[in-house]
Amino acid sequence: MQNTTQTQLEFPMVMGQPYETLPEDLFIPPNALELCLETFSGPMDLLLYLIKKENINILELDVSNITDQYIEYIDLMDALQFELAAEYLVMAATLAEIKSRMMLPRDKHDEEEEDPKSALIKRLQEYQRYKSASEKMALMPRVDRDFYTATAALPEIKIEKKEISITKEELASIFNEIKSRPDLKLSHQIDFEELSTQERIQIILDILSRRNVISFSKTLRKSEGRHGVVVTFLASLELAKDGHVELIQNKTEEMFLKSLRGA
Amino acid sequence: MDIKIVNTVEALLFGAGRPLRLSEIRGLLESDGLIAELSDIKKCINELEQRFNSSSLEITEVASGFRLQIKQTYSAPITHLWNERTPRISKALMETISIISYKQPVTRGDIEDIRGVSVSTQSIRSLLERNWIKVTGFKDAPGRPALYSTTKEFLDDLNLKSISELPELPEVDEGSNDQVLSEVI
Amino acid sequence: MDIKIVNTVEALLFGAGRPLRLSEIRGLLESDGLIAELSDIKKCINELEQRFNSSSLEITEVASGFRLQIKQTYSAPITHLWNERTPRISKALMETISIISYKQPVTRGDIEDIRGVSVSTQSIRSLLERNWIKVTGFKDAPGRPALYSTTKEFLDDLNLKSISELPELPEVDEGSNDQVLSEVI
Repeated sequence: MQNTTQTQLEFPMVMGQPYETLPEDLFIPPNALELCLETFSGPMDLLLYLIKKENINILELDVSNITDQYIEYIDLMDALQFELAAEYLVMAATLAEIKSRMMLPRDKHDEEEEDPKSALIKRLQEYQRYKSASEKMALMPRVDRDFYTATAALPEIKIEKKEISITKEELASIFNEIKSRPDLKLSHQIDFEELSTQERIQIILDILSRRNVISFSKTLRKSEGRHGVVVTFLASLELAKDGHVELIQNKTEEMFLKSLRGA
Repeated sequence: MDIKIVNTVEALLFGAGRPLRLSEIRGLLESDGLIAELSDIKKCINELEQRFNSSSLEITEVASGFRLQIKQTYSAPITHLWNERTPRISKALMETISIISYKQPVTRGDIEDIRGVSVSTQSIRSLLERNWIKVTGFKDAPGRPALYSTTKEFLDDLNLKSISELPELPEVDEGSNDQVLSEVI
Repeated sequence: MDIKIVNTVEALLFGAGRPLRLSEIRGLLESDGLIAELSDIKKCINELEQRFNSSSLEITEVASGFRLQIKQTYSAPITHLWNERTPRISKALMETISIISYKQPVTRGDIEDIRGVSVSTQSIRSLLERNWIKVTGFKDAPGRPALYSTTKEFLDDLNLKSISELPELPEVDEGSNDQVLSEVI
């Protein structure tokens, strides 16, 4: 009984139901795309899955075969307009490079530089160590899941209130801030509007013509979701590259855009 | 009474973090395959009362059920414990209290949904202890999660006569961010 | 041991809502006019362990001190009470926290190098808020990225006393160690 709770909690939820198994093969029905995203924690994880499926040792990695499978997989996701993390594409490029190298006759000089295939194998091995450590860690007894602490209600006690003061304005602004956080967990919108980076650059410049500094979160709309964040971020980078703005990050991880025009 | 049932009742009272009704306890036992009448559970509670007799705890019955409570005799050192705590109000605590203020009554799950990250037992407890929030009911959902609302004391501390004096929020969810953008679009 | 001291220690453990160190307990007893050596407090804890022997409770020592816990045998029915807030931790988050555990202190970039994928602000924030990690410094590199380490609370939540109690990090590819890389390349 303990165990079922445990596994249920660890597996991704799709439409409220836990998925407990990995997809059977490469071809995943469109409605399970969300599952893929959660099933694989990244391209390394996907690659390890493909290797395991072939039942081979990492060291005997047949790059040519794996590359085809991997790219097939990526194409499928692409065809379904699945917003792929750039890292998946980088991995596809790496695999393709290794594959093409293998087809070329080997040159003695090449052995001097690091072989991309052995570099990839090393990375995969390193990743696998932490992946299996994390699987073990996920099964370790955890508070509020496998065991609970015991507490009793306090007797009547007097709490001195030397400390906290908070104003109603602070309450309102904190609440507003929470509500306007873009939902980064929102997976993908089916019919999103085209957002142009060029246009966004213009908008940011307009804002900065009136004020010197603006926080990153204020240059985007909540409703634009992840896509809006990406477009605005690209726009900020462009502006920084061209020397229009300086990007500043404070401790809370919020980024600010500071105009360099007036400086 | 069967020691296993007595101990399970005890575990429930220590683990619930809120008072439990006899009928709730019966349901929870049942889900664990233990069958007991309400009168049996009452007997368990009596047995536990015996068990705690010479300890620092007692079982009290309050409006929403039975709970384990620390005897009043031991209040002094506990007062020190709770007053010693560093008086820093964390960002997480601020967010939690602002959500409760505007959305009350809410469950812990509701707060987590809005914040997008989990809310620690410690923050809820700390707000309860300083009497800024109280349990005003239970949601009719699995586990009967507690519904939290702000207290009169919270209003006093903020110098408000009623919760309606809190600043109004923009109608639509899209908060102040859009206003900046709309200026230029 | 004096029953009053034993019971006060018990009351503190039940009322703290977090683990307590022997030295903290000593200070709290003292503020209440009770003088006890650390060794006496340890004796109290042993006595309480005896007291709980046939009950549903146990005292455990974790990274930040001693705390009262419900024996795992009696935990199942409590799960039903709490199922509203499922403390689900995604695979990605689990990978991130295990990299931090074994390689600390690390920057976000270090984690990304191993995982081969970018680590979201959301997941770092969620670990920070859970108090599982904290910033322990800044790396002397462009952008002075924050260095993250695990906290005592993380160990507490996994019922551990120290980070060395984590299972050892698996060696590279347990399967066929003797195979030389060059053979296959």
